[in-house]
Amino acid sequence: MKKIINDPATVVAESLRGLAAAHADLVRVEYDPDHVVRVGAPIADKVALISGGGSGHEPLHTGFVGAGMLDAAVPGPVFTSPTPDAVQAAIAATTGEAGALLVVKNYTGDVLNFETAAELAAAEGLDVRTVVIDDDVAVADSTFTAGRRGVGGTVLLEKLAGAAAARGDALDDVESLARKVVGQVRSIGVALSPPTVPHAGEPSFDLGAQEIEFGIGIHGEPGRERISAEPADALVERMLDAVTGDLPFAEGDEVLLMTNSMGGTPPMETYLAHGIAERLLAERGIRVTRRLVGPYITSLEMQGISVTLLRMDDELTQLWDAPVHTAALRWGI
Amino acid sequence: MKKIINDPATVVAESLRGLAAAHADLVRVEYDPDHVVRVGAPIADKVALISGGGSGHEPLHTGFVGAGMLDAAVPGPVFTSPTPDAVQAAIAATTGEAGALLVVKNYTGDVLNFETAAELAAAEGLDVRTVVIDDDVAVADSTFTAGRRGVGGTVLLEKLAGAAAARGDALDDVESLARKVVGQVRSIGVALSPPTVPHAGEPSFDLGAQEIEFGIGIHGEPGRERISAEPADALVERMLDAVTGDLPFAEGDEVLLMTNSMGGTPPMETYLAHGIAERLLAERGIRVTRRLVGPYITSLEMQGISVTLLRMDDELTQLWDAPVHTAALRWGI
Amino acid sequence: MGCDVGRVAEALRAGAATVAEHKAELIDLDRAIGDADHGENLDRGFAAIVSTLDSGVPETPGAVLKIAATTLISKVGGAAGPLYGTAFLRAATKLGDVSELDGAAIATGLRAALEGVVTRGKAEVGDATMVDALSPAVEAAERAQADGGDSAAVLSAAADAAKEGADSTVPLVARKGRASYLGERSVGHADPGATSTALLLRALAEVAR
Amino acid sequence: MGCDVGRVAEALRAGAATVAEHKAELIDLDRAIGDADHGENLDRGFAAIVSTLDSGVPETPGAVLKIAATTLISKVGGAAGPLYGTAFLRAATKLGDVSELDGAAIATGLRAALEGVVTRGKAEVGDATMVDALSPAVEAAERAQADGGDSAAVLSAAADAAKEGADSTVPLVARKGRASYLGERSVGHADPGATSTALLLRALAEVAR
Ligand SMILES: Nc1ncnc2c1ncn2[C@@H]1O[C@H](COP(=O)(O)OP(=O)(O)O)[C@@H](O)[C@H]1O
Ligand SMILES: Nc1ncnc2c1ncn2[C@@H]1O[C@H](COP(=O)(O)OP(=O)(O)O)[C@@H](O)[C@H]1O
Ligand SMILES: [Mg+2]
Ligand SMILES: [Mg+2]
Ligand SMILES: [Mg+2]
Ligand SMILES: [Mg+2]
Repeated sequence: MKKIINDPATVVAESLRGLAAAHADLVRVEYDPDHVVRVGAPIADKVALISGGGSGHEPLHTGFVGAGMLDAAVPGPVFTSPTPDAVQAAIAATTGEAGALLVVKNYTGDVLNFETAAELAAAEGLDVRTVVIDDDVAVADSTFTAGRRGVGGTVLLEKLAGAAAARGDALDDVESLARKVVGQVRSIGVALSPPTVPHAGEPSFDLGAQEIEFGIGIHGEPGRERISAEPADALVERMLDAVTGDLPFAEGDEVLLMTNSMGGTPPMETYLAHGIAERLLAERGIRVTRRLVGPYITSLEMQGISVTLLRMDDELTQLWDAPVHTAALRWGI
Repeated sequence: MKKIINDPATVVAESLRGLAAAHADLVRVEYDPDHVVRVGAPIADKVALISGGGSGHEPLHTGFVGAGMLDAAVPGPVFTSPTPDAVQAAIAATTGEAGALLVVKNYTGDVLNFETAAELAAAEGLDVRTVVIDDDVAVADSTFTAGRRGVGGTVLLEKLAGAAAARGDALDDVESLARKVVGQVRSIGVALSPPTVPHAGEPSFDLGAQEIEFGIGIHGEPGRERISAEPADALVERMLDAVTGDLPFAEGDEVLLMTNSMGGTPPMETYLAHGIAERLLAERGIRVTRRLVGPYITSLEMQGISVTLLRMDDELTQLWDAPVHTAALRWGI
Repeated sequence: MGCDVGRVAEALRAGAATVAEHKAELIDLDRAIGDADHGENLDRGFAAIVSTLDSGVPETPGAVLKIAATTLISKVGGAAGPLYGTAFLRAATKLGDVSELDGAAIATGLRAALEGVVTRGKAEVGDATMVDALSPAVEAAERAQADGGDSAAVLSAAADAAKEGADSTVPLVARKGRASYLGERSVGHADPGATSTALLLRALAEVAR
Repeated sequence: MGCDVGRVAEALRAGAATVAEHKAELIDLDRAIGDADHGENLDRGFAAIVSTLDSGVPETPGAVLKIAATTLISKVGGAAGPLYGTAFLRAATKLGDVSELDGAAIATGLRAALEGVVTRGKAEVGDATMVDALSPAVEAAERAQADGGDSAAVLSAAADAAKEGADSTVPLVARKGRASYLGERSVGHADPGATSTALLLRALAEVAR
């Protein structure tokens, strides 16, 4: 394992130190329990938007703390959900009368830890709700699984719910907006190479020189299916088929298309894949009205991409276009 | 070689198609010869700022076309300088009475091709200047080399000269600002893993499990020295020593610090390295007043980072803070 | 012969030692069908329990288990943190302030622990989770206790059954937790949490002997 | 026996074929001490020359070489594009509109080509660049011509010397182009551009025979 780190045990805290130094105008970082809080929080009369999860997916979530997006992010150890006390600390630092919404990716650990924190906060008289995002079509949503994973849609959800909270929506409204987004966003990912968890020291899975994990998760969990390497045209089509077939997205729909790098895939390939996705969607009569291309939800150094589609309408478009100023997403400010 | 591409021969054009689709509000892409032009160019009475070079370093240069930065970018084939006719096309599409400045990274191919284009443009009566950036301290600047390479400083130069052009500076002034930046910016890079050029199909060099290329270039040119893997603290210190010792940067200096991912290194490690660099500079009494962290000048999927220091003053700070709206760098708009 | 508070603390230290010793193995199991953190997660939690105990042991076995519970909840994270944390918490609550754990108390505590895991995680036997180790362990403990076993005998029976239960997860398709995403591809691997449960019970049993 | 325009066009096609054939080898040489594109760059340029020639050959050898020059300049890029482009351009200009190239013309053309490369690239013999192949080739060509050699003999002598010159770059420390960044580490590798120069001259010589 070669990484630019000192010690697997301190990698999260040290990375947070870099974030704190680079973005002191945006965030304040607290350690042990680790949580990243927006400068100026709590903001009076504003619903606090909080998310978190295992580290190793940056810029998710810590890079999305700031104006128009998250009030706090709670980074756990690499690929490990944070504990309830860390989430509680983030709630305490950001939440007032207007309450808070916790954005939780659907993994057993995240759900258990965040819901425990929400319960504890409720016991202290705070109005704290959770919304669970589960947009990964690679996983069958059945009683035979822990349910679909939360992946790329989380980025869009945090932006949109963040914009709703920023414009002054009440908790009920932010929550129902969030549930609406969850209902109409879908994703799929592929991996060309595995990530290596620092404390594991070995790649999370082995792939042959001509193999691709289709339907990969963001934790190096092996994908659902292993396929032969294929040209980008075929691969992106396979990904879009999986996503559009699911909701389904149909001719005439307007969508936001996110083409995401899993961390180790450089801009050249991410944009190439994005171009293919735009062409294929146009051929299907699905209109891409907004887009996001780059590394927004990663899996350490894993090579691969994910594609996320969100069905848009005027409200979502307005919320998407609203100003945002975070370490990783910024416009209008 | 596993990449998300269709064919090495079309990878640049296909990636440009993705860029065009994603950022139609910012850029217009022309093909054969390939060049990326800012929407709305030419802009009356404004000095045109143009750069380019081999592809595979995205977002450099194509991702920096837009308001407050480049008027055009000329992407060559992967790691290959574009030809003079492509540069000429970019000049023709953007340059009026106010003239143009070409930002050229110091590589034999880039210098030859861009200078030829500038000569041809001059022959047509246009005032076109070139500034060559050579900020890589890994290379001895002697008659025994082609001179220092242009690397991370290019990003900062394009932003600062772009801001100068945007505020209406005349060509003489944009040029001398650019030369000033070249004079006080220095960089160094390291690689943990090699890039693979699509048409070569093999990694550009082989590294042992415990080896690092110190002083790597951005074209997978092997570095000057091969060292043993070491903790991030030691590695970043080694990098900073090389950079600060060169200009030199001294106690009391104010600097912009860029910690750049070479493409395959994820945000977690890039921020970790950035945190170390901030700490070490503080210890040396060098004040970091602005920073940029992320993948801004890459080398395909190579893992590694580079560190760039630019000595700042009020003028440069003002130009840095000026609004910019491009695919990869955006603030204030 | 029962376990007093010192013995319980000792058992937790033994558990911590076993987790540390098998950390890499648990990571490897989780790497195969999960996300390669189970060993690291548990080790972080149990190491924290040990350092808490180092600065003072409370008065009752239940109080020691409660410390373990809150430490696991606040240090482990992931799925295992809340699940193991709840298990210890329920056992602690159930045991109240008895000063010594006999076979019956241990069987009762294990039953409470299992109920806690099931309440939180909703897994059934056969879903390839820690429940596949803990559930047969509880049953074996109850049988041993009914047969008049002391704390050592009860824990030893539980440990044996847990080991068998952990092994039984190998041919199963996982239906809960991260391994469930793999569907059929989860077959052929032991569940990390079931394995750590068996390892922990074995360590406790060794101390009780 | 000189080379008429048809023969010159044929020679360029042979050059293109040789570049295509050795593309991977040239990439590999450049991968070792550069950026792995030299074979691809030249192949792109020479393939373009061939397709231009396919749609019509102009009237004089000089005009054919001029087409080659402008095509290389507009298709190759990198360092090799302007350098090879200038070489062909200077040769074309020097040859003017003679209709057939005898040994003397070829030696003169090669000399002009070398001067072009040196003007643009400022490399000297011993810097481990294409100049290390082209410079001895020019000298050998001039000697062969002085000895009364025809176009075939002159080109053959040039090709032999170029090959030797390319080989001579192996022990050198590169001082120009991308390989110079390596310092001492460039020792032990043949220069890609010197190698392609030798290959091209060999192909031209074969056609002239
Ligand atoms: N719903 C559940 N019920 C019971 N045990 C579960 C459940 N989900 C996961 N587990 C257990 O947790 C273990 C994984 O723990 P760990 O790797 O620490 O957490 P994570 O899956 O969040 O990375 C699994 O091996 C399994 O035994
Ligand atoms: N200054 C120079 N003078 C002469 N030849 C040079 C010079 N610089 C580079 N070359 C030649 O160019 C070759 C590299 O060409 P190529 O790989 O196509 O371009 P690049 O180095 O831009 O990738 C070198 O092997 C060398 O022979
Ligand atoms: Mg985990
Ligand atoms: Mg090149
Ligand atoms: Mg796990
Ligand atoms: Mg090259």
